[in-house]
Amino acid sequence: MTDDILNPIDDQVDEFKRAIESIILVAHDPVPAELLAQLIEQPTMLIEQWCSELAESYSQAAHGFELVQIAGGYRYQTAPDLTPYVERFLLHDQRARLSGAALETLAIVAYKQPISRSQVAAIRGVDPDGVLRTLQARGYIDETARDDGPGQAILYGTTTSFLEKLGLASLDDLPAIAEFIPDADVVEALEDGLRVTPQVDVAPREMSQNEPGGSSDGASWP
Amino acid sequence: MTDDILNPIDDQVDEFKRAIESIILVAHDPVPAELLAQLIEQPTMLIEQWCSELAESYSQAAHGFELVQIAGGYRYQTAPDLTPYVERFLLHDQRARLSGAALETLAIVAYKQPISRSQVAAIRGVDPDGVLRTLQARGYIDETARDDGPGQAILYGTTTSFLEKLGLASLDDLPAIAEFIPDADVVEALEDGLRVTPQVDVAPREMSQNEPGGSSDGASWP
Amino acid sequence: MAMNVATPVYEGPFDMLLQLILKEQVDIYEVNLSTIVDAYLAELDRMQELDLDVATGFLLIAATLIELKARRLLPNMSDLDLDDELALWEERDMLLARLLEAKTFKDVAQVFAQLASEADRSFPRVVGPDERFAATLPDMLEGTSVTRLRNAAISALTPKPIPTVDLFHINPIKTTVADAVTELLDELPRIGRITFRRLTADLGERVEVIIRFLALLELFKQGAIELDQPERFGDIEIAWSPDDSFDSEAILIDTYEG
Repeated sequence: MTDDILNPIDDQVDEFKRAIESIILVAHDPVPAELLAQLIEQPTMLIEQWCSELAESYSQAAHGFELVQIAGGYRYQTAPDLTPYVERFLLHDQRARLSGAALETLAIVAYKQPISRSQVAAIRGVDPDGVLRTLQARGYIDETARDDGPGQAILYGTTTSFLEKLGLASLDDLPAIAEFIPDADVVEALEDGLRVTPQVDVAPREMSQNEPGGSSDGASWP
Repeated sequence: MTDDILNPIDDQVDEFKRAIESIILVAHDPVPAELLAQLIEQPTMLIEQWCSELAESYSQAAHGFELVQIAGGYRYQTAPDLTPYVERFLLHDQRARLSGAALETLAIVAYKQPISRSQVAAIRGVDPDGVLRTLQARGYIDETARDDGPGQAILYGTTTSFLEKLGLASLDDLPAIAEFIPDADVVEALEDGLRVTPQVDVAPREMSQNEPGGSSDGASWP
Repeated sequence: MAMNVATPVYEGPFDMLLQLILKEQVDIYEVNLSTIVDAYLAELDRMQELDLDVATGFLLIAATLIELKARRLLPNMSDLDLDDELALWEERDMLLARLLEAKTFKDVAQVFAQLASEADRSFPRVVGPDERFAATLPDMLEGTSVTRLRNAAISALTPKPIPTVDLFHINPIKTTVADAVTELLDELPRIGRITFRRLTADLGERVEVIIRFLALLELFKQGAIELDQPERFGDIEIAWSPDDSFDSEAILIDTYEG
């Protein structure tokens, strides 16, 4: 097929194919052949060949997953005929409910957009990657811009679908929170890792939830 | 192996095994056998058998991924020998390394759960609040109960994330604590270090050292 | 997260004691006790919640150590009451058991570290369903009101106090057991007799009271004072009554040098 001199020996080929499998297994997005070539240090052409050999072997073995080439890369996905099982599982999945962490992250993006993942991380104090990915997969947030700075970080914002789900006409309809939250410089000081004393007490959640009709705007606030 | 009447026919078995593969492929967390049994409508025992057959077939075919039983469920993960490739791909490994203090505290909670912070303090001889908070933030321990006593102290236990972190299928897989009881020489060293009885002729130490055989143990004791 | 306040070498007094005995192969006679006792007191002071059980436990261990050491320093133990002797043996056994327990979990921790590093070699797939299933996924926002979102924003954006680096409340330990011994050696000969409650009445800090108590124990073991507690949990009576052999210079050296 290809020039014999270029071909790695069999043992190595086995390892390279296993490496391809491992990388694609953990990847959240389809992995381009060029990236695999770079990581494994083999020609793109060989990578492509190995990937189709792998795909072929999965289909021969009639596995419940397949290796497909999609959106400029390779990924594992479930076989089309098994969709009913997958859907049944997804309806059972605990992750279907919006966790407290996910709600907070969504709220941060909603009120602070456009915002980068590192800014979200600084506010929440934990790595937000998983949650951001889930919110994006659900179509509540999306990458809306790039930071001008050197890293050109991705900036996130909420989507129109988010507004629809919450019954809002526009972002301007989000209830104001500025009055309840310490000044930006205080928040910044916190992000820098300094200890600051909270200047405002947040009303206990139960209280505001019990308020009939959510008389949202600071009835209980001085 | 099992009663033939209970066993589904071969074609169906193939489909069930493919369904198992597809469900585990899309899951975020290890999928318990019971949940698979419920979704696929087959006995848990058969699910477990099929899962081990699948795991076996992957390892036979020397794939770059494996199916493992961990934290009470099944999940796909990369083969351990391929770590360098996966790390190269993921760039920043966000998994946290645990400090010695965190590991010790985790060990105490794992074997003594449910346990209160003051019981942890008593064993480690240090204030455990900071470490407990970190372990809880990382999701390795959680508040699992309240003490019945007057203070109603919070009791901590380990989580499924803890099992995943250590690669254990369940708490039963923890090594028996009896294996860790210190050796006789450690006990002896500690006993010696904490001797109540002085060596005979304590005061001039040079003398007792000169004494042949050092009649050490409790000469003055009945 | 700043949490490891302890020195890099020892993770608290227990660890210090364990390492000294096991690694350095020293016995209580050679161990610098005031360092260990001070480490206990520092740990007590660092506690963010007053926990009587833990405090008492620490105190008991510190006292046992001092008693053990004092006993070893005193050549004339024949005049000691058998009950006292047995009590000391019992306390020592308790301490030994706790050190063994601490050592057990230290060893377990090493196995945990090994298990974790083996488990870390494999990476789990946490990708989730692909976009083909987006429509199947239940709407996570169902039932979420704008008010809930606003409350979540307020809670997320409000700076939280970070309890572990609460520098405003850390009181450095001002006195040590050695200082307290010096003070008492000055005060007690003048006062003669006093109760523990009165002696510590003007001390505001719990730790200072504990230090005084440990200093008294030290003086008692050195034969400088007599202690009496007529009732269980009652007030302790202290009387200055130095033995013939009592040497205030020696005791100072001992408490300092350990």
